[in-house]
Amino acid sequence: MYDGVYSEEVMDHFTNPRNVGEIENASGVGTVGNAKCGDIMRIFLDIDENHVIRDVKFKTFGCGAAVASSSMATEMVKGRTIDEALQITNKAVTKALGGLPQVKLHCSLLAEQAIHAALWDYAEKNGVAIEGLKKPKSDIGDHEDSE
Amino acid sequence: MYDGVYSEEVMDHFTNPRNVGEIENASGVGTVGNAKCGDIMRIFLDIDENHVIRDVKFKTFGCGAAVASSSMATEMVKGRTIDEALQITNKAVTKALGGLPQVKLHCSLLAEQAIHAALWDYAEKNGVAIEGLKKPKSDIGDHEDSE
Amino acid sequence: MSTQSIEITVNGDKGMSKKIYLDNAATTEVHPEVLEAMLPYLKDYYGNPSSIHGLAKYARDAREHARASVAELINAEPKEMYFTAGGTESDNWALKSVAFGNRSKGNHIVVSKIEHHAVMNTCDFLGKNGFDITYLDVDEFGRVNPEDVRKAIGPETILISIMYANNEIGTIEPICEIGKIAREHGILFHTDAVQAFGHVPIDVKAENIDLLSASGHKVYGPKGVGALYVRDGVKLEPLMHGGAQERGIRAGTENVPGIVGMGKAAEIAKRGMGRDIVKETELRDHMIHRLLTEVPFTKLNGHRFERLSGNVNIAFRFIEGESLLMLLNHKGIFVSTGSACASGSLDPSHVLLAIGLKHEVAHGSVRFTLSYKTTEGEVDEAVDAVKESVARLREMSPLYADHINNGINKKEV
Amino acid sequence: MSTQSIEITVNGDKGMSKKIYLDNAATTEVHPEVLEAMLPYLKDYYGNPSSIHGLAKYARDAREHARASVAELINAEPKEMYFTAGGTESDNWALKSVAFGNRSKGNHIVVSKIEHHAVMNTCDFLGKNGFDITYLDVDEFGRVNPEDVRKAIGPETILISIMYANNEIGTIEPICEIGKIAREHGILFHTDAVQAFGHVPIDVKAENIDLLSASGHKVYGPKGVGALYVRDGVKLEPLMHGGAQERGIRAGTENVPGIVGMGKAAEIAKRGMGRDIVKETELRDHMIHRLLTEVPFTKLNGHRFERLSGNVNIAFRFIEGESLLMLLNHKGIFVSTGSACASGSLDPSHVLLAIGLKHEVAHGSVRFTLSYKTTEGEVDEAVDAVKESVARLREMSPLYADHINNGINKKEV
Ligand SMILES: Cc1ncc(COP(=O)(O)O)c(C=O)c1O
Ligand SMILES: Cc1ncc(COP(=O)(O)O)c(C=O)c1O
Repeated sequence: MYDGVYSEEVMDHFTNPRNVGEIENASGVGTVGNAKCGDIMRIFLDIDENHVIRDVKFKTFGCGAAVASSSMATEMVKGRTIDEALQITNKAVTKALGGLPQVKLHCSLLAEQAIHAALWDYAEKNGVAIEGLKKPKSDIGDHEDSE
Repeated sequence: MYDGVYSEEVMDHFTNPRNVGEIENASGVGTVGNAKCGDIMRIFLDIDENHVIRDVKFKTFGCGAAVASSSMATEMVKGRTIDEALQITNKAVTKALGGLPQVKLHCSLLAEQAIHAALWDYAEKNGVAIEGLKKPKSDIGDHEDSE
Repeated sequence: MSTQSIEITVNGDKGMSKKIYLDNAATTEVHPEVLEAMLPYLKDYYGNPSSIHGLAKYARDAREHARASVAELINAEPKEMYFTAGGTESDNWALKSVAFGNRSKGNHIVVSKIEHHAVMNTCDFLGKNGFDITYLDVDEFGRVNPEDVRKAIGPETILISIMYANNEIGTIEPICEIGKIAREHGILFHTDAVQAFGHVPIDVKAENIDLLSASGHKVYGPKGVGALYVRDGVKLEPLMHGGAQERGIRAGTENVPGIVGMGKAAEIAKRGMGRDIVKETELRDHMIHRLLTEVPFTKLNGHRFERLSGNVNIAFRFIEGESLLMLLNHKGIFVSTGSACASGSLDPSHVLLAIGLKHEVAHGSVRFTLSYKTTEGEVDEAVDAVKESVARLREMSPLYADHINNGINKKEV
Repeated sequence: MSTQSIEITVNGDKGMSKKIYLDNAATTEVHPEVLEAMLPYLKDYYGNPSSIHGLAKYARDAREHARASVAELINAEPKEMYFTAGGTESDNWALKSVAFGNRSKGNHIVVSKIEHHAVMNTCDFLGKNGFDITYLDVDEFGRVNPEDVRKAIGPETILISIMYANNEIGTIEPICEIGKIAREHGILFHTDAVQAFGHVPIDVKAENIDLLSASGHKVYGPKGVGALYVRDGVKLEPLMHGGAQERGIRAGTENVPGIVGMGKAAEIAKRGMGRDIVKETELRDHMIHRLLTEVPFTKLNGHRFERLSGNVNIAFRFIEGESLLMLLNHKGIFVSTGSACASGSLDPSHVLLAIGLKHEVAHGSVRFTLSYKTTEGEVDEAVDAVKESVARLREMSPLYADHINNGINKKEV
């Protein structure tokens, strides 16, 4: 199944997701997506004094592609500096996953945004400015209420 | 084949048609139908002085139902008086054939008309009037020319 | 453990050696007797029924035999049954033909909000072509209120189309009552019975049904064949123009093997439906009971009793259906989600939204559909796998975490 | 004598023990390899391609494999092929969709006078719905003159539809020339290739074809499946509304076994067409030669060379085709007539009239269509039977008598 829909990498990261969990007293936490679209991602970052991402965890509500994108994205930022992490785009995540079906491309975008949101949270908490980082647009919200 | 389309009686009268042929110097000959519709029937009657149909032959260009109708109609009038023959309707022919498909009903009508046409020919040739017999409408004609 | 065993080795892949197929609403396995009945028409009796030689007779006889079997299953006359290429064609034909054929009488059509896409998208098309469509609400169990049908009827109404049973949540609609109302008002009544045909006793006469769609592959028959019942006296224009097949209103060389298969499936249903319903209902209720009691934060979608005997549709809160489906698939358990995720849309199913589910809950709904072959062992294995998989997914769900921590998302299902 | 032997014992009937099937233009016997390819999808791999679990993958893969095979046979891209329920649906879809979809550009459609009913009756329908149809004459051999196509084109012309090869008289049309003219004028060109697909080499790119209809059962594939080629860039509205199958423009659960069968039939044709054409052409010419020389008052209908390799259509003067068909049938030889007699109409075939046959001669025309399996022994036996049967029918034909007696009917064929 999903063979033909999902690549082997996606299947691997979905069945054995890396970095699932939470980090207590994380340096930064970002949550993006909304329940309406069926995908919510939350990323926890542990960033050391050299701006290196020491640890990263995620929790995701979403389809196979969403879980795999979260897992892959966390792997890609782990051990990187903030600046390096900022360079990791949704395209890179998609590529690392061996591609995603057209209708699932937004999942990798969500992963990118979740990282950015966590970094923003870190920046705000620590009163630092991260060059090139914009305030993330989306955050969790029960958008249905506003319908 | 045709089982289900044609009854056993039709198949029998088609494969072994009775009274095929011509009668030389027939008392009456009638030809009805036209090539356009794909059916032409010609009936030859040999009528004796007591107005009894002593012999009858037919030639038919047409489908299975047309051949079977001709065969059955000739069997039905053979040995009958003119008056009796006039009573034999297309319904009786159809019934004797065990029924005909809807689209083939006109074949039995053609058989009735062919008998009537031959009787009319006989009446004209002999200057007699046959009560209840109307001048047959159709006769052979290459109707295509008039198109 | 009683499970079916198949060796899947298509295109070089080695597949699962064991499977539990709980997606019978999507399509069913062809019944062995159905395949057996079809084979002669895929081999020696290949004649075209429109030919007039010997080989054609067998095809014609077989087609008419099948027509009688299909008619009998719903108490119709054989001459009221027309074969099509499937449920979708039957729905398209019924709706478009009645609509365009009665344009001079009116342009109003009444359907429910939970119709299958074959009806929904046909209505969209008709809506763009000058017709006025009323989409009736359903209650929280997915039932249309017959009184709503009555109220929707106006002077322009030419057709009412309400499905017999819903494909996602399994809810059976009050067809008999709706049929009565339609007949009282002299309005044609069509029902998409694709999910009900052969699974629920249907009597088109008693239920005042004018047009009914059925499909072969939902009832252990082959794919690519369906039927439309058209009550004697109702005039239908062709959807397919061409040869004089099917009394001149459905052109195209008949799919004789398919038709024979659908006929045999109808015969088998006639014979076994009663027994299958009892057996499936028991398994269904067992499955529903276990899932609702053993998995926390769950809810049954659809009606508790007015429900197809093979349908279990559960909302699992805090998780997303596709990922549950994928974990189950990994264990050789085949189910389907309510969301149309994979079909290119990100919106959850219109049916689940129509019964009032929030998007998030709709996204977490999974459909399990049983067959006459499903065993209690399979159901239990599936339930165990669901428990384990749901727990695992909740472990990684931020919504579940928030709920447990009494966090942002406080709403109950 | 090399004839196929089958024992027919359906519904209690004991049928012929030997048959010579010369009605391959009506439908063909499913090739054993085709059936073999289909069987797994009628058995274990019954998944719905739209499902997203393991069983669906096999159905999807098989469908895409078939799509590639069908595309390859006509030099199309897989994404340009759409599966349908048969040639009739493909024709209806192409014509109606192009017509209604381009209504704002124009309302004029050009077809020939010898199209199949699937095109003819669709054009009748379009004619009643505001479209203006030009029916082009053909010459005495059934060929459309490409210059006539050019002359027929006007500012309102939105579609040209000319069949690839005629089903009755076997004439192959100058598709390449017509395609060129259509493309020059920027007008969409559809060809009904139901009789040509797999029997004649087709190259949609080289021949400038925009839309092409094919059917499975005319090429040793199963009944109830067809395909429509839609050139990349041509936008087509659905004829069937519903699910998102076939890139969203042909709804309905796919007839997977049928699609697989059609794919395999295309593969077999790709591989064997060249050899079959040579063999059939030889047998065809042998049959034509014998019939024309050994049976008096006969004439070949259709083109002598631009002709399907399996088609022999002969006018036998002074006799009616159905009765010849019945006598042949009695001997286990299955053929068909040009007249639409059995289909409820008394008019002879529009094709035979269009090539200038008089009604009477059209009524006396019989079609013999060969397959790759037909042997010389079968052809000879058929010719002998024809000779005997024609003589017998002429014996009872008043037209023959008149002709011999130099009577009323003096016209020559
Ligand atoms: C309720 C309902 N209507 C219509 C259809 C369409 O039937 P088919 O897939 O045979 O075209 C389906 C199944 O897909 C269905 O469940
Ligand atoms: C030229 C032509 N077009 C269309 C069709 C219709 O195809 P189908 O019978 O598959 O619907 C046929 C055969 O019947 C045909 O010969």
